[in-house]
Amino acid sequence: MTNEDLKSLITQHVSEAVFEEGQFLNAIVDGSKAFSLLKSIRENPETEFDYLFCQSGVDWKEFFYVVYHLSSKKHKHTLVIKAKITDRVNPRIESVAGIWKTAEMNELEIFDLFGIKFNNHPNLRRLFLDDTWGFPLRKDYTDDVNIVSL
Amino acid sequence: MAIKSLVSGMRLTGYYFTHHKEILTQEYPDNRETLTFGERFRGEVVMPHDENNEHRCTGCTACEIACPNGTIKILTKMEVGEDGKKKKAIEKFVYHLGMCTFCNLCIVACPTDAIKMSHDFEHSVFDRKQLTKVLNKPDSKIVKGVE
Amino acid sequence: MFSFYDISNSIHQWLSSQMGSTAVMLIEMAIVGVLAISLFAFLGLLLVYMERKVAAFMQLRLGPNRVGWKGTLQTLADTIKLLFKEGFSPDASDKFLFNFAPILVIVVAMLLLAPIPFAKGFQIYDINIGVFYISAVSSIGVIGILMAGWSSNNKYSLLGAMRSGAQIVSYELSAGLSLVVIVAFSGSMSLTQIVQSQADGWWIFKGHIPAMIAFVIFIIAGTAELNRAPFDFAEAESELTAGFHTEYTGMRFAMFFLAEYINMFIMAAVGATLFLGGWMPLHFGNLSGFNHIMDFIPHIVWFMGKTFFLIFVLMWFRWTFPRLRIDQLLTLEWKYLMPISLFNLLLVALVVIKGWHF
Amino acid sequence: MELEQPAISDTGDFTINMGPQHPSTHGVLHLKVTLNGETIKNVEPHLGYIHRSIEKMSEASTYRNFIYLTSRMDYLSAHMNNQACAMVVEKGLQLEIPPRAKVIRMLMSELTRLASHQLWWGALGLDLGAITPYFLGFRDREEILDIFEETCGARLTMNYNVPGGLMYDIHPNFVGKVKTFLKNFEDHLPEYKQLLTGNIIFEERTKGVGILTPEDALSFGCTGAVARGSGISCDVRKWNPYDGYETVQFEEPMETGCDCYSRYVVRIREMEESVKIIEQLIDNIPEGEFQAKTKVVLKVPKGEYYTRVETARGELGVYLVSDGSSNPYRIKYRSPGFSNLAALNTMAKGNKIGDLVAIMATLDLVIPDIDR
Repeated sequence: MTNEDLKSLITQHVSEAVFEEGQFLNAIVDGSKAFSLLKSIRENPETEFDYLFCQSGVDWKEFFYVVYHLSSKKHKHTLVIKAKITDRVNPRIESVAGIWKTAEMNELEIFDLFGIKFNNHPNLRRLFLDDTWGFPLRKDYTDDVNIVSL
Repeated sequence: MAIKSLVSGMRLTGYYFTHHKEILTQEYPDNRETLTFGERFRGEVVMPHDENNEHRCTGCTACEIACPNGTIKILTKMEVGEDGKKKKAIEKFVYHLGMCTFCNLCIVACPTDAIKMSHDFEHSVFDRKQLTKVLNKPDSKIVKGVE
Repeated sequence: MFSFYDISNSIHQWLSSQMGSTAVMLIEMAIVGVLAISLFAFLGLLLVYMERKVAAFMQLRLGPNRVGWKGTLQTLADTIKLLFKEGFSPDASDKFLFNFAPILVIVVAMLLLAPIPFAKGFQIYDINIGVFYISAVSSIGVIGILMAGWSSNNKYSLLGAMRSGAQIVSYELSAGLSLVVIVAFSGSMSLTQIVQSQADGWWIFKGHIPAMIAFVIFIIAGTAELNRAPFDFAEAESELTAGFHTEYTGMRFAMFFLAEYINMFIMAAVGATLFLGGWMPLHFGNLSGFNHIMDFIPHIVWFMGKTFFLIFVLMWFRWTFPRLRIDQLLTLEWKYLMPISLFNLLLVALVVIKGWHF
Repeated sequence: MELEQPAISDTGDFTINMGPQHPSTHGVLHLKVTLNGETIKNVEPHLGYIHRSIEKMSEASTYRNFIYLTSRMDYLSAHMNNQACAMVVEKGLQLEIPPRAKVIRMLMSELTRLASHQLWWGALGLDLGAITPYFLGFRDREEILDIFEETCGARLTMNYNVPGGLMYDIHPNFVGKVKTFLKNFEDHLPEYKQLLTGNIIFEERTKGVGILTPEDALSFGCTGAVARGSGISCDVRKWNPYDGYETVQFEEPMETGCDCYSRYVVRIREMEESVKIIEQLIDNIPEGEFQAKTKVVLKVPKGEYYTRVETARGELGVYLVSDGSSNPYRIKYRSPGFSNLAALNTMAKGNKIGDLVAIMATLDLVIPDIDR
């Protein structure tokens, strides 16, 4: 599918999606709508994004993005979905571990480093750090002991 | 078949057992004299001084900026040159070996080739304070003509 | 010619002429005990050194080369180090069993030394059921390993011990059956008589194919009984860290270590005695000149030569092969080695009855 | 000592902790393994013992000096990690690197891949209980490391790539030494097969063990030899050629056995392919600059950039978010080991402990790569 087709397909699902052209096609959607969109483009035989090659979080100070880099082994197209989460105190998003199994570990990492909670995750736990630690990849994270500023 | 595969493996080890010439390991502390390094081998940062106790460092802090770990700290002072002008010169070139990752970025960054990597690789000391080194020798001066 | 038989006899006669028979027996027992223990210590040091050198040479390394000439005293230095190490025992361990296990293992290894004929007439105790004695006593060793694994209160140790139990119970069968083959050939269970029966040729040559099969099975089963690679499940370093002796330190660990090497020596000695003629020189039917030259080599050299050859083969296995998996190990025994041994025994019975062997 | 709960449950299950100090976890991986007898019921990885938050550290560094950190991720493919980072900065700056630099980068990548696979081969033997392969693997690896030391100045954490090309030109001895190595390695590769590949014990231990179906491999995002052993073509050098890989001829080795043995064969064949690539390039290193002209302070324009390289373990992705300043705003390393580790539970379930070791060895885990 070309980028234009993908755009129209996503707009059908999420009408207010914002697109950014870059290296890949970026689609910014609201966190609450991301799950149904991801599920549908995974199951749609025309898109069939079967390979989630990168899942990460980005902290833009006012809001978080959970970024899904998707590609399809069959159709050879790539798409980036950015789910926007505005709640900084208790950020939540639906887990996609049921769609792509790799998400299970990646979501643990995002939870550990950003504090974004994933609903319906099979086993949400701190992966690297202990339970009392803050969320180090947030931009407002401070640590006087372990971070030595140069 | 199965036994043949086992015998072929035993033939290899048996061959090495009977042809014991090539030695993979090094007798390290004993062969210190004969150890060879590539000329680019990164041991630790040193500042070469010539016979007049002169170095080439202008104190431009390019290495300090290039260093990813804050390993290098340059303390400068103002000096009055021969022509009466005030000139910036280094007072202390402080090098924290304990923080160095030997990435070579400071050497590449230096515009006057004042520092280089030595081949000394045995860095262990009993006191951590010894890892903080001052690279310019006392009373050393900058080589004339290096700006 | 130099002979241990003369030496031991003359000592016995001299002692008998000096005192009563009870005192003679006591003194002789003391002498034998001292000899056995020193042989033990010496073999332990020698075999560990040998293993390290063999391993190093196969892996393009130098091996120990610091202490003594070419590192010969390295194992001695290691022993001294182990002696001075603190012997930890885990808090929740069963202290009595934990301390007793290494002693049991090493005592079993010592007991096994008794019926082995080192040279003509040089034997601690010429028991007339020697083969039976060896196969009976050698299986006690596993109890020590089970004790060690259980008392450590460590799951790795327990797994290692259970593996070892399953392994030795299984392989005892084919090892025993392959010994029975030679018993059938020679018609005796006494190790001395088995050696005597090989005066005109070793059983591995005289016994046709059945003896060869029995020898191969004995080597495989013996390796398994020794818990050595490729059957080192009880330790299985990459799986169970150190298996049954995970929690052992210092001299207690050294005892396990020593017992392993002594057992290896005994396994090789039994194999050499039964299949390769023990201290019997190599004789070929009617080449009397050749046979005569062979007779000049002392018996002890023949015995040790054969034993160390077998030990070398065991080491060669260890430094070449990967480890099997526990279920494959049991499959190998019960599905292959065991039926083959039984069938082989049948064949041997036929050969012996018909008198087909030389 | 009072135990809160019985060590062995009613059904006979019990838990052992494999790691963080365990001979076959290759570092500080901690696996919580639930066993029933010797049979594995569940494997739960616990990470973080070597987590240094390289992503956070990169955010505080400039575009020139965050690269050296990535040598400490997957230290066995340090060169490829550095290359991926240099490439992402070059992509942001729209910098074209000189052809000489490209070829040298390719050569170095393939040498690194060989060195990594040689260590993996040795460690696999070690995990399966054969110790000699370890030394034979290291024999060839040492030769490569000597080449690295001469050209890059370091043996493991090379830091040879900079944005715009390479730090130095190659050493004058480089070409000769690589050719000597290739000649030696051609003699040594059959020994690898002699010692392990054909060995009946080895085949028994690996064939049919650790099955990873192609669907699972894709769903878990497995890459590298793990996915190729399950018949999924995923070589970044083929699909998204970078730094001149489109100019060389090589095959992507694939096996369909889905088991440990397939993964083993894929890696052995990858070594042969790497040798082929080096043979094609070593006589054809173009003359010219080894570094493109760059500014002293690099500022990547605002935007998002993603590059991938094929490391020895699989696909390494670098996701760079730039806000236009001289530091990266956010860097995410999509490391191959992390995704491959996720598949461990699926592969190990129902197998024995010995198999778990074999599976981990064929996954070729490097723990700092997983923890970052």
